[in-house]
Amino acid sequence: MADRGDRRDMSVIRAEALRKTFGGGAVVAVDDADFTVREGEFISLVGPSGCGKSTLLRMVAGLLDRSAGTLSIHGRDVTGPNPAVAMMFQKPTLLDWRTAIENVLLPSEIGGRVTDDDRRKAMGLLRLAGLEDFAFSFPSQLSGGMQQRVALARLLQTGADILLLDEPFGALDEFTREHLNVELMRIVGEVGATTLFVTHNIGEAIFLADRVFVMTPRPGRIAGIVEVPFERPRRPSLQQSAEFNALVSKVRATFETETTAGEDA
Amino acid sequence: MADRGDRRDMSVIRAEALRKTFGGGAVVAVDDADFTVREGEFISLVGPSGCGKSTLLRMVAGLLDRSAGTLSIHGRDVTGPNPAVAMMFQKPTLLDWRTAIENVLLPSEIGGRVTDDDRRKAMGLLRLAGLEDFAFSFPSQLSGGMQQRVALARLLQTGADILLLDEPFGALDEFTREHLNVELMRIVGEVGATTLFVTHNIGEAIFLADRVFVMTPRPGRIAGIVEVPFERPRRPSLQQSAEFNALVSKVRATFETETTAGEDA
Amino acid sequence: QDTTTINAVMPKQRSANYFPLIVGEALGYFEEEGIEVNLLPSDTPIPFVNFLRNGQADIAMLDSAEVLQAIAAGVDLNVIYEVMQTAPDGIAISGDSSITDVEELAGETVGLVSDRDRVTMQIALDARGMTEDDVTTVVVGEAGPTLAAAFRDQTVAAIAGSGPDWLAIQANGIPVKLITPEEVSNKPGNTFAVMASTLEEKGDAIEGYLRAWSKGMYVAEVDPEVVAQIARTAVPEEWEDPEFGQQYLNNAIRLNVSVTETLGGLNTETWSAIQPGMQKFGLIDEQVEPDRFLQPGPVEAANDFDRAEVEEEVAAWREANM
Amino acid sequence: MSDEGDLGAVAAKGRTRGIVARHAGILVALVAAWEISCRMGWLDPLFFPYPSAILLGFWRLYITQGNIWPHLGLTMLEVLVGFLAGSALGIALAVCVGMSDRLRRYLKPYVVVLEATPRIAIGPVIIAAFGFGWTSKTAIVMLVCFFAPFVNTLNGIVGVEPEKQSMFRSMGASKVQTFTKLLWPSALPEISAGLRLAMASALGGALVAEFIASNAGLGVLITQYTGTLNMASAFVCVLTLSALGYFIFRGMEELDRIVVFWSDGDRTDAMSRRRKAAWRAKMGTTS
Amino acid sequence: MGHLAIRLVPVIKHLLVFAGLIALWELAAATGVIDVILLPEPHKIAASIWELYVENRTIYRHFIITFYEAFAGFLVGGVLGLALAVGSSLNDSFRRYVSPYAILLNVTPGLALTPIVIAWFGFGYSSKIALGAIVCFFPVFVNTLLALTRTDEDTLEMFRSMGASRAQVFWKLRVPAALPMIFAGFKIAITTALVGAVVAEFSQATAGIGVLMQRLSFSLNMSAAIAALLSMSLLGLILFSLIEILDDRVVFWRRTERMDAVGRRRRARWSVTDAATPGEPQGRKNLT
Ligand SMILES: Nc1ncnc2c1ncn2[C@@H]1O[C@H](COP(=O)(O)OP(=O)(O)OP(=O)(O)O)[C@@H](O)[C@H]1O
Ligand SMILES: Nc1ncnc2c1ncn2[C@@H]1O[C@H](COP(=O)(O)OP(=O)(O)OP(=O)(O)O)[C@@H](O)[C@H]1O
Ligand SMILES: [Mg+2]
Ligand SMILES: [Mg+2]
Repeated sequence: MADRGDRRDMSVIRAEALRKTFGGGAVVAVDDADFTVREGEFISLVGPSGCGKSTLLRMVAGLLDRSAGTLSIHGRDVTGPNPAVAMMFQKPTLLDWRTAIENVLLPSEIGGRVTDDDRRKAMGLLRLAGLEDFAFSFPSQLSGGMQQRVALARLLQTGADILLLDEPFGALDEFTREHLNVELMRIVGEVGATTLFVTHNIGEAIFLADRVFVMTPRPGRIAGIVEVPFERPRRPSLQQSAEFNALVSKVRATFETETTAGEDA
Repeated sequence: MADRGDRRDMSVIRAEALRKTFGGGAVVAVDDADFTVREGEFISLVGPSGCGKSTLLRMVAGLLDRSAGTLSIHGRDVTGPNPAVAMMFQKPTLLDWRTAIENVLLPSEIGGRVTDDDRRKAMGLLRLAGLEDFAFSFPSQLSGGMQQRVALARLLQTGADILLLDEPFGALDEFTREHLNVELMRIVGEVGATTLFVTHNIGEAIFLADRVFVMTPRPGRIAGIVEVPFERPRRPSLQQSAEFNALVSKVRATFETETTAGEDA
Repeated sequence: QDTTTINAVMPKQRSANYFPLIVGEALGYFEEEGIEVNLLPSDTPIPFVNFLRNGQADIAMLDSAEVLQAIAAGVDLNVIYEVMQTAPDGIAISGDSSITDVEELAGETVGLVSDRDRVTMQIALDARGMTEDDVTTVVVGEAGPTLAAAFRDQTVAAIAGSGPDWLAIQANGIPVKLITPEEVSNKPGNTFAVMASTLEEKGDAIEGYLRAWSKGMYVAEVDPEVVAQIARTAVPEEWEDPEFGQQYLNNAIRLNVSVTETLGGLNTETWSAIQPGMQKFGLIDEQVEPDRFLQPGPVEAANDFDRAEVEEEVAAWREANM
Repeated sequence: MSDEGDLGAVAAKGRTRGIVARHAGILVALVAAWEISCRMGWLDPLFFPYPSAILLGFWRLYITQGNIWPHLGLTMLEVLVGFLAGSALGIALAVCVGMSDRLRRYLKPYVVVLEATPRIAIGPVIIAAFGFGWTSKTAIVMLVCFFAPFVNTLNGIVGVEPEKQSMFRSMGASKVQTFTKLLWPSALPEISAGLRLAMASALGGALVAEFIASNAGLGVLITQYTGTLNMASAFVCVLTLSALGYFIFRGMEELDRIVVFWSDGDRTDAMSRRRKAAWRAKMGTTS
Repeated sequence: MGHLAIRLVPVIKHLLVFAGLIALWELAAATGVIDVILLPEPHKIAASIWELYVENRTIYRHFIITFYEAFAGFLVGGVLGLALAVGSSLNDSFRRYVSPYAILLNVTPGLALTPIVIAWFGFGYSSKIALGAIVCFFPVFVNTLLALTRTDEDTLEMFRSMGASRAQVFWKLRVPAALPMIFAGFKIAITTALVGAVVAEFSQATAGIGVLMQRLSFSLNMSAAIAALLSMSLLGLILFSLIEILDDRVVFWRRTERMDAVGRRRRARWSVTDAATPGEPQGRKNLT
């Protein structure tokens, strides 16, 4: 690669001393977060419930104004939603009155007129998600996992190169989840998108990520960053390896020093 | 132990060629299941979504009539709900208008008059669940994990010696879930109950069980039974051990030969 | 020529009750005057006078209490025609009742067709030296069946109301007797009233309206059968039971046809006589000179038609239609 | 607002022939009991005319005289226009209010007060204000039809999941797009329930308006008949109203099933097939 | 103090908006945009309110009468609706035979029924109560029926697994679970009952706010008539609030403060001789 400018060019998301408070400063949701995400990187964000993961993501998506600090995407200050950034939520948030394909086409519709190219792309994404046969089913006719895959296809239909995923598979059973993780990794790899992925599940976080950001409970700080050295493509069996388990233990440790064991939020 | 009668005495639940169909035979939910559960044993039941785990449990609870085969508990044929069997569901199903302690007392109320002994027992169970301080809180004032612990206390209040749990912690985040698993194991061990535990999570299944039953997708058959050799009491760190991971791989293998990868119901 | 629309507010829709209107329309009398009548039937609790004031209506059929209240409230109202001279307010009892005089009502329950008939009852009682406290009152409402049942079953000893209220009941064969004291019967009947300003602006049309009305009224004197035939086509609803229809019409004719020399003639004396009673019972604050609101001019114009011509027309119509 | 639709659905579920027969049996028995009661003098024919007389009345009003038709037509017109205008206004206002928090805050007290006022009592005031023409009658029906759609639409719009709204924002959707593609369809089931409630009361509103001031309409016919103590014919009008109301109610339920197709499994399947065919037809020609 | 000031700000804003609207109305009346004969100016209405409520106090009697009619109508209609809904929820064929007639009764305008109702119940208050009951029956019936039949399947299964009897399921599960929706029905019903009472008063009554309003408007006292109309709104608000307060008490498990209060009371009543009653939780654990 040519040395165009300095390394900064490579960083897609940059946050410095990022801070978000609610209720006039009463609740500090995110405190003093510093991080950069490089182009094409896959970042997992883990932390206990209520530590500010969603808040952080929503700031990056431009859905929430920050209280202090700087936050830029592709070097430009974040002031509102940005077509280069797309977000996926824990719940599939599909529209009940649209078929799967129509749901996938929603971003194109919002962007302007829907062309046949958009339609072909949408169908292709559904195929990628293994849902070609269900393109004309309505959400209520799909299982939870299928719905999430539709939502994933919709996310990719936006054409955004930065993907934010907020516990997208939290509500699914482990098998479906594992399968979707593999799919996600493959698709994201193909598209070459930069990804921020929030999860509760440490194994999942490590399995998917290039780096894992561990957050502390209120006020949410980024307490540690764990590099994941495994080669890609990764196979599910990786999760039974000793190295993998060592890494899980390491993240867990970063975690448990911060969290009082076993208290639920 | 004295050799009272033959081994049959030890088996609490016996199923032979058990079968359940829905829709006049159109859907075979459980097919030809054969198994026995011994006194005080902890069985985990894993299998993909829709394979018939819940159906199996509901037959054992006497909530659903079987279509064919035999099913007996303590040697007696199952024909309906049985006070020796108690069931817990994925949702806590607490009554919103009752305080935690009143929810725990529900089984006693349904059984007849509530005595002071019942009250003492209920309070004791809440203490066991770490919820003594919340005895007079209402469900909506409790977190999801706390609600599940109340449901667990209610389950034990029934005094049943056979406990059926259908993905009781499926809706909780991993940390809470892990904590409750340890609690469950401890409490069940203390009470000495025979337990059938349904889960999606293989790690959890192995961690808790004496034996793991693996089911195949439609028609639901018991494809394999995996013995779990680990000593009790077990500690969470067990899950990082190599033996544990080997066992996970083994269960997963039983599984993957049966399941077409990643298809959800 | 172009026609003028007269908006007329009256308590009910077209009916044998207003046969001069339907006869006048059938025989083309209104048309001859270049008038089209737009009937605005409205429930009595609505203050008709307000519609005269804001110009939504040109002419209203009012009872004497309404007229006096409006005058008292400072409305520049003119009474120009007495429509139903023999339909004054009164006290009625069931035909089977043994009561013969208002005196005997002491301690009984007296029904009021509507809250406004209270004054009628008060004046009637006053004529016998009694007050409202000597009886129990209950409003029975204007709905036909309830009123009829009240008569038939004698759930109340007597009912205060006005002539048209008993029309249907009598026609249905439920006997009704009147025990109205003299003092009350001397009340003016229903009148046509207009705003003074309307009379200035649309005087001709109003006079034409009254003339057509008078001619319609006169037809009943000439040939009641023609009226019946006209009513039958105009309001078939009232003739589903022909016997009832005829009875009903007969009663209506009795109430409508003027007893004064001129059709619709105004009677200054009754307007003075009625006022002390109304003042006593608080309906009006002070008495008003009848000359201030009685406007006899239009009555003259209304009677200005050739009766022989009407008789001929009726005969011709009979020839053609019966 | 309660969702009355489900009750109808409950009733509709059992629409097999046997049940219809049994219902008819019960109805005949009731009518017979009524007739006998009248003949035995237990019921007062002044208030409960002979069923046989009512039947004859139907024959008379609908066939031989045929005089009910114009009145029926006018009442239905008033109901229709008032309902359409009132619910359109209610929905439109709710949309404005639903999109603006501030407007909602300031409007709420007035809505609460108006809602607590018996609408019928405002009838005479409206006639007084709007005069005798069709406007006043339409205005009364409108007023009666305004609230249920207003309240339900507002609830529907305000109740849209915040996550879905965030999703639209993150896609950079405009206010109009958010409304047409998210808020409106999400609120549709509730709006439809509100419309059903409004329709049920529209009939009552028209009747009141006609009672107060009118030349024609079923309300006028009823006053005319009760005024002349022709109770059998009056009952024909009332029963006509009931039947009208019943069919409108059922019709609205049917409409709900069509519009809110995604809450019904069979309809969803059908719609799914239709969309697929449409896609095939379109994409087949272009690619 | 500063806290109070903050809470007052919205109130003041509302009052300002209100004052602005009134001023606009006055202006419209002064410039003739609004016909003051039909819709008098606010200050005249205010004067009439003063007169009705303070000077000659004629309104209270009517107010109380209509209140009584509407409330009694609500009670009768509510009990009827509840009873039929319970019957329908327990027995399918009962429901099938009852619901078409219930719908029919609902879609028949109450006004058309007044003569019949008066015939049966006479000229007194009972006919107003009866009409109120007839028109308010349906919302209670529908909501109760839906609520009783739509009990959460999982909870139902839990009761069955405990071997609960039908009566136990009904009293311990179906009824309390249905309460919030039943009260929603009550809230609709009580204003409907007021409408019924007023309608009956319009067509036949000796006293009541409906009568008062007719009397006032007939004597061309439009400002007082509108004051009476506003009193009807007030009456509606009072009736509605009564149900709302009751709702808040009975369905206490929706609001944290009420739950805390009830929880404390139940803790105090907890009577087990030797088990020490646990104290207040030290430092509330953080709940989300
Ligand atoms: N709109 C808001 N107003 C006030 N407080 C808020 C708001 N949104 C979030 N918070 C608070 O900010 C903190 C962080 O919330 P956030 O949703 O980011 O947590 P999270 O890490 O995503 O949790 P979870 O894993 O449960 O989704 C919490 O304490 C929450 O109560
Ligand atoms: N009442 C019913 N009527 C018809 N089919 C049913 C019924 N209950 C379950 N089934 C079918 O039986 C099969 C097994 O269902 P079951 O609920 O036992 O699965 P499960 O293993 O518990 O799934 P999950 O993990 O999603 O809870 C499924 O295919 C389901 O569709
Ligand atoms: Mg979150
Ligand atoms: Mg299950």
